[in-house]
Amino acid sequence: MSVEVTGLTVTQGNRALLSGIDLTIRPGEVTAVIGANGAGKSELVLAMAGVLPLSAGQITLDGRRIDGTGPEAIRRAGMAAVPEGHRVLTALSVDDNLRAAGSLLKDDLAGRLAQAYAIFPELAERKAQAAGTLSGGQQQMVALAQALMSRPRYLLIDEMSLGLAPLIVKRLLGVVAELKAKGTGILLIEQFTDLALGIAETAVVLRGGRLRYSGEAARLAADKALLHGAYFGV
Amino acid sequence: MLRDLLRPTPSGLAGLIFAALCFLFLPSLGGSYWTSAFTSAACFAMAASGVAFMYARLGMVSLTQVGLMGIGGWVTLRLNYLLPLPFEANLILASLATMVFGWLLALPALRMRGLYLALVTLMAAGGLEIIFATYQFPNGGEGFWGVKIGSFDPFRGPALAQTPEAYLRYVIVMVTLGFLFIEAHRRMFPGRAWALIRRSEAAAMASGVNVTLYKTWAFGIAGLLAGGAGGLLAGSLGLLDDGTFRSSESIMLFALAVVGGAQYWLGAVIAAFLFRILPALLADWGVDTDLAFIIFGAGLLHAIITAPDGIAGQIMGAARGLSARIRGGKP
Amino acid sequence: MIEVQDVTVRFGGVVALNAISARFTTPVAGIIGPNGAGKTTLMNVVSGFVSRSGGRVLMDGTDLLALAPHRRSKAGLRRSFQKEQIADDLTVFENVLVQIDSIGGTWSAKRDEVRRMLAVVGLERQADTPGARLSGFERRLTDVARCLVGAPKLIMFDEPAGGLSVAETERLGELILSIHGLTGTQTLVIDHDVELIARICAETLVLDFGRRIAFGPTAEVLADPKVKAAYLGTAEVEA
Amino acid sequence: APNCGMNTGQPATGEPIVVGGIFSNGAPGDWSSSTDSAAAYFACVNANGGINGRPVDYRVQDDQWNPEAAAQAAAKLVNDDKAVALVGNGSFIEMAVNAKTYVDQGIMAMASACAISECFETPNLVSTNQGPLPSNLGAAQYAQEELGSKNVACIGLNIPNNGIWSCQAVIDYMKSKGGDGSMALLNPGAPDVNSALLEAVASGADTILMNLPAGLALAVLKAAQEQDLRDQYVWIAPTPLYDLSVPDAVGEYWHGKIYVNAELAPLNQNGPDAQNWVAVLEAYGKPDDPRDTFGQAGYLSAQFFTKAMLEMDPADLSDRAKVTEAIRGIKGYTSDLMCGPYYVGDADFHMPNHAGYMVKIVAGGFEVVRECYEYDSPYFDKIIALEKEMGLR
Amino acid sequence: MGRTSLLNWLFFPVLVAVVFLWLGLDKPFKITGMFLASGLAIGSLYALGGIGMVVLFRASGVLNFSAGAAGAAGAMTSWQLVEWGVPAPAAWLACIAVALILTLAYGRIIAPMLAWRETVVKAVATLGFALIILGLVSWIWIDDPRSLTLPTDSASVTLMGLKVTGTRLLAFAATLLIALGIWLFLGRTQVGLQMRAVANDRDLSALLGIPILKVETIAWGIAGLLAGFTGLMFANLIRLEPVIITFMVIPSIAAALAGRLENLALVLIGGLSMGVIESLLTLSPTLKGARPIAPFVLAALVLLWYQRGARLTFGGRD
Ligand SMILES: Nc1ncnc2c1ncn2[C@@H]1O[C@H](COP(=O)(O)OP(=O)(O)OP(=O)(O)O)[C@@H](O)[C@H]1O
Ligand SMILES: Nc1ncnc2c1ncn2[C@@H]1O[C@H](COP(=O)(O)OP(=O)(O)OP(=O)(O)O)[C@@H](O)[C@H]1O
Ligand SMILES: [Mg+2]
Ligand SMILES: [Mg+2]
Repeated sequence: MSVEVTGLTVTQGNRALLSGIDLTIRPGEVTAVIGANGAGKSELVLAMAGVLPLSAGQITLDGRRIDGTGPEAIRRAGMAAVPEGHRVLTALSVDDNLRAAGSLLKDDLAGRLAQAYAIFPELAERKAQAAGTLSGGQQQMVALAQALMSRPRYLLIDEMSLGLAPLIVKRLLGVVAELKAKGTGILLIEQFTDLALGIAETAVVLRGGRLRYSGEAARLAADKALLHGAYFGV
Repeated sequence: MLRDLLRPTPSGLAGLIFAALCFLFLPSLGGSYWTSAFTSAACFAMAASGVAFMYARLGMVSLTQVGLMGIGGWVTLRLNYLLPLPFEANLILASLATMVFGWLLALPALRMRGLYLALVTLMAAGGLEIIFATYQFPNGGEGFWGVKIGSFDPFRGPALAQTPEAYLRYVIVMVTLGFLFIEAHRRMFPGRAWALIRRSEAAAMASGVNVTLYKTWAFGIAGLLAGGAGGLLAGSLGLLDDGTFRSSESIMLFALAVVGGAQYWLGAVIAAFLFRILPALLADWGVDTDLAFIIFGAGLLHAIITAPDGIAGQIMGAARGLSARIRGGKP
Repeated sequence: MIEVQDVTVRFGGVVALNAISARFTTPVAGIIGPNGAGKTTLMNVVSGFVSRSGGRVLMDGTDLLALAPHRRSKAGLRRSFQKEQIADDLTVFENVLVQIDSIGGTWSAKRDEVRRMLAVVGLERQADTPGARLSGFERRLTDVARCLVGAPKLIMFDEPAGGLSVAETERLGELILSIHGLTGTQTLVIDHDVELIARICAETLVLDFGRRIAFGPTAEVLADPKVKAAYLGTAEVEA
Repeated sequence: APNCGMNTGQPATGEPIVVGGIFSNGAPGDWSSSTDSAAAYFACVNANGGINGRPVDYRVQDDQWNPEAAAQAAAKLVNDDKAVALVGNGSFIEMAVNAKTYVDQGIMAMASACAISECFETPNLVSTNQGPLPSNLGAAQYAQEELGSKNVACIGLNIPNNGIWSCQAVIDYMKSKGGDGSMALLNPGAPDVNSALLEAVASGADTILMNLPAGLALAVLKAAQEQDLRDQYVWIAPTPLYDLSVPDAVGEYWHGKIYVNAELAPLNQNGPDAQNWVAVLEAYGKPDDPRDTFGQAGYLSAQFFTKAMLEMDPADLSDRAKVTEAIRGIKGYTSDLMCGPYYVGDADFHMPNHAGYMVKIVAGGFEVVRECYEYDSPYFDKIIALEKEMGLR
Repeated sequence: MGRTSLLNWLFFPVLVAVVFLWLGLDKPFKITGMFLASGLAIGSLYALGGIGMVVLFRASGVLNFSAGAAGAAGAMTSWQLVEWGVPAPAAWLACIAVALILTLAYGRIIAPMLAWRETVVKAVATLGFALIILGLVSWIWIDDPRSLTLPTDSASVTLMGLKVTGTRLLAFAATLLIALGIWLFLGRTQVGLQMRAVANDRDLSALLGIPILKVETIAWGIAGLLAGFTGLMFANLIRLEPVIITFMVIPSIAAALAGRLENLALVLIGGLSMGVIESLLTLSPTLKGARPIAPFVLAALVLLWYQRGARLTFGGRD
């Protein structure tokens, strides 16, 4: 029971954006992905979510191949992604954004909506507002809430805290902990390295589209030199 | 700054060589039929360069370019019968009048973007189509509309170009000037302002760009080119017919500008080729007009799907790769 | 010196800004607050992208809101956006040059100024690179360089560190701190990276639900219990 | 077997004589039946000894309803292919665009399906069909004389050299007879014909003349049927409604109520030429070549042209100037398809065909209600004067 | 775009009233009434075409220029079948089926390949498809006067001095019902919600797990049904000429713009008003020649009106 990424390679033109990435997301654990700007973290999420085609490698979810099946199928299989850049359905209201994201499951839509609004009470006040007119941070909340609406077993979050106030980030850390406790496997990309390593079991460091470190998060957090070395390649 | 303006680029040089070759050889290529077809294609290349530039530089879509050509043609004809001015003077006045019309069109456009803008211009094209169909083009008659029944008065072509062959050369020179005019803009401050407006109007304003002015300016240039093209077309036939200026033709010209490759001079040339030479070829091969429609529509779809940068983008890409290989560098 | 007086903004029924006043006097000042507090809206009022229903904004005594948006730039106002705004089809050099295109001056003076500011942000070698080929951080730096040219009086950055790594944020912070010494410009920064704000901003305005809840020296503001409750969440922040 | 040209039964093998033809096919409609019939006739001529042994190389071009293409078509035929004459042209715009070219190049165009003023009022064009103006006048005259019409509302296309030109003549005619007239104009692309019909109704007319292509006329009739206006007005139309598919398309409601002017002999008259035309199409045409008035007109133009060529000195057949001269010399050719004699002459205007039949739409076809009659209108004064001068009257 | 203010609703009624007062006041109502009723008839066709446009646009983000051509192909097929003696109801169904098949073919095969392009490019691509259909239709059926009758043609009621046939009433009622039904469908059902999501951002919708293909198939299917029905109505009420039916999409777009490609009720009001004003212009001696211009001028005016006070937004998607 896990998501296994093996030898994942993504090329665009004749440039490799990602090459030979191996990683695992286990239920109830957080895998942090760390790397400088342009290291390929966002590409990794998009590739796993089925948006970017793989040129080599494979992804399995609980033993089933999911690469090449397309974003909707991957979402249905139980893996949800929050892409970078707070993307929302701009012309739809906040409520419709969540309902659209929740239409995947048949049961208990009301319950799931209530849950999302409980995590982000800021959104509950703006149910009818068009998502495109929300503030940047509010849109990020919608994006996260959308991912939660389908009760995924695996969750990929790109730049979780981007544009969010510290208070919300703290609240989100609580939510992540709760999801972990319920057995959700999470892949977390986070600009605040310490924060990410703080809640992660495993960590991988990317540089130039390659894996530079893969192992325990705690070790990376403790050994600044190791982190620095993997991060900048010195 | 001047150096920047005159800086030769491979694509630019290729364009000038192409224009020179056209000037030298096109009129003697295939007799009267092709001379006539090339002349109208060249006029449409000029108009296509106007839509293409608005689309590539500002991301604005004009679906009324052929309608604007009609205005240029109308004014050219009107002046021809009204005043004893030389053709060139009429052409310039017609271009300027069309530019003013382009500005008027820009008024609603200033606040609209994307599809809405495109559709407002389509409405203008629809309106112009009706106006042209109702009031026709001047042919030497009395009154404001200047329409005479039964026969028409002679049209004064340019003194420099009295034969169809000379007129084709004349048009090629004019079209080249039009292309250079756009390129000069692109290389100077309007080009930079437009690029930023395309990215985001708010960012452009924050950078001190007068968005209103530059958008209006772009519409004016597109109008100017369309007006010139319409005037030249009027000059080639000596009269115009409303059938040329339907709104569907404006949509088609935009579609072909995309198919040709809006960012490149070659794109406008390809658009004009597809718009006027291809149908002439099909007709010459005896293909039924209905079948030609089908071939044309299928080709249009195919090109839009397979060549996102347009056919010119593919050609230019291939040319770059080739020249890199010849120079022995990496592709 | 920039002064905001009683600025109010409404979107339909929502009051996004409620009579905000503040007088920023330090070289670098911060604006923080929860999501949707109205920070971006405040900057949008100053730049002219949102019309206010009341209030004034003075920059060195000139009433900014009386000017058309693009004229404010000529008066010395600069800003960056939550998402960087680099034209993909212009080079780095051209992306910066746009800013001073429409003001007077000789070509060579403009060119030298753009080069100088590109050197300041560390992009002099990429001057001829098209925008499309820049990394996220380089795009951000180009945005900064654009704000620096043309002797600006006030620069506003909206979440400039969003998406930057810790090291990059540090470098950006340094760059922002150096602006005043370089051109005498005042800078306003919105960011959720409290560490960054604490490090570079001498004074900070805190908004919540469109209201000003605190304003003053950054350390004091961050220690304010109201700010802790509304923004930081409970206690301990490494200010 | 059809009767064509020299009737030798031997194929012509000499040097071909290039003859051109321009038709319109494309978005608004297909006007190729005249060139189709002309092509069939020339094929028949070529199989029967050609023109003194020389076959006619008949080349047609489609102007696609596009003025530039029309100019290109003429440029190709006249300049590149060096045609000696154009025969059978059927178009709505070609004549306006090219009238000047024909004068400049000294070539004659013997058109067959012509709808605009240029066909009849310029020096180098002559047409076998009448065009809307005489046909309108013929219909109005019949209505005025036989059906008691006093006030005719002419619903026409809002095109100066078509609708306005031809409706105005009707108004003038009605006024000259002490009646009255008005026109209601329709934009060719406009979907709504109802307003034009209502405008005609509001004008106080007692007769409605549908001076329109058949498709539009059907739309007007349909709108009138909706209003049940059939018995309140006299309904008349020029030749375009004389089409075999019309009686079915208008429906039973209108049978016996619509009077149409036919500018050539009705299809069921079965004179020798009428039969020969059908025979030619059967032997040399394509199976779907239309059997309509314009087809007849195309056949006639080709036949008259062939006749004129056969009368020429065979040595001059490739000389355009001589051919033009021969065409201008055509005088007094007759056919059972046409009421009057066909001629060309040297004038700056040509309208040889200005007499016709009147038919009524009945179930399954048309019934002739008046045989050949000459239209009487001030418009024809100068034409009649010319004919007198030429000794045709 | 935000909610529609009361002023927007009033725009058209006021305009119609102004034109009526200007041109109709000095004439007897017997005449003006006829023009009013005739305008309503043509206006309901504009609205019907416009609604078809808007439905597909809201559900897939594609402005479909080929709707008219598909309808024309359907109408011609229907005529042909009647000629061959097929019972009329089967022929009408065939009309709708042909339009449905053509539209679905485009929506399933071609549209996905263009999904990532700009809205305008997607729109003009459909013109290519329209040309293919139009070419085929005019190649198969030579140009000939034809007409298509429906049993509703013979029933009629009198309205303001004008007889109005059952077909016109049918078109009008169908327009109302379709507008209402689609409004409910998009706003109240889950598939409707998914359609709006896909139209707004296809890629993101895929990421959210929305079954894009299924949703788009339904959207294009509805569009095809509407195109078929509209084609049948146009063929009967305007004329059975493929070119005319094909290019009716352009005034239909004017009607669609009246509702900003979004608000079906405004499309309806706008389309009707355009028809009425166009018809009333017949009463003006100077403007009657150019009266078909009315939809275009009105659409441009209404867009200007809606944009009043609009502010700049950031570039990119619209
Ligand atoms: N469409 C594209 N074409 C070419 N290169 C691209 C494209 N998209 C991304 N890249 C490049 O791929 C590399 C990886 O980008 P990615 O966005 O995954 O980085 P990241 O690690 O997520 O960084 P960030 O912190 O900025 O999000 C970058 O160098 C980027 O410039
Ligand atoms: N057009 C609009 N209609 C309605 N509400 C709006 C509109 N634009 C903005 N708002 C609301 O105004 C408030 C202020 O937004 P603003 O973008 O200024 O927030 P912010 O402080 O910058 O937040 P963030 O830190 O998340 O970027 C938000 O609650 C937002 O939802
Ligand atoms: Mg990233
Ligand atoms: Mg903000």
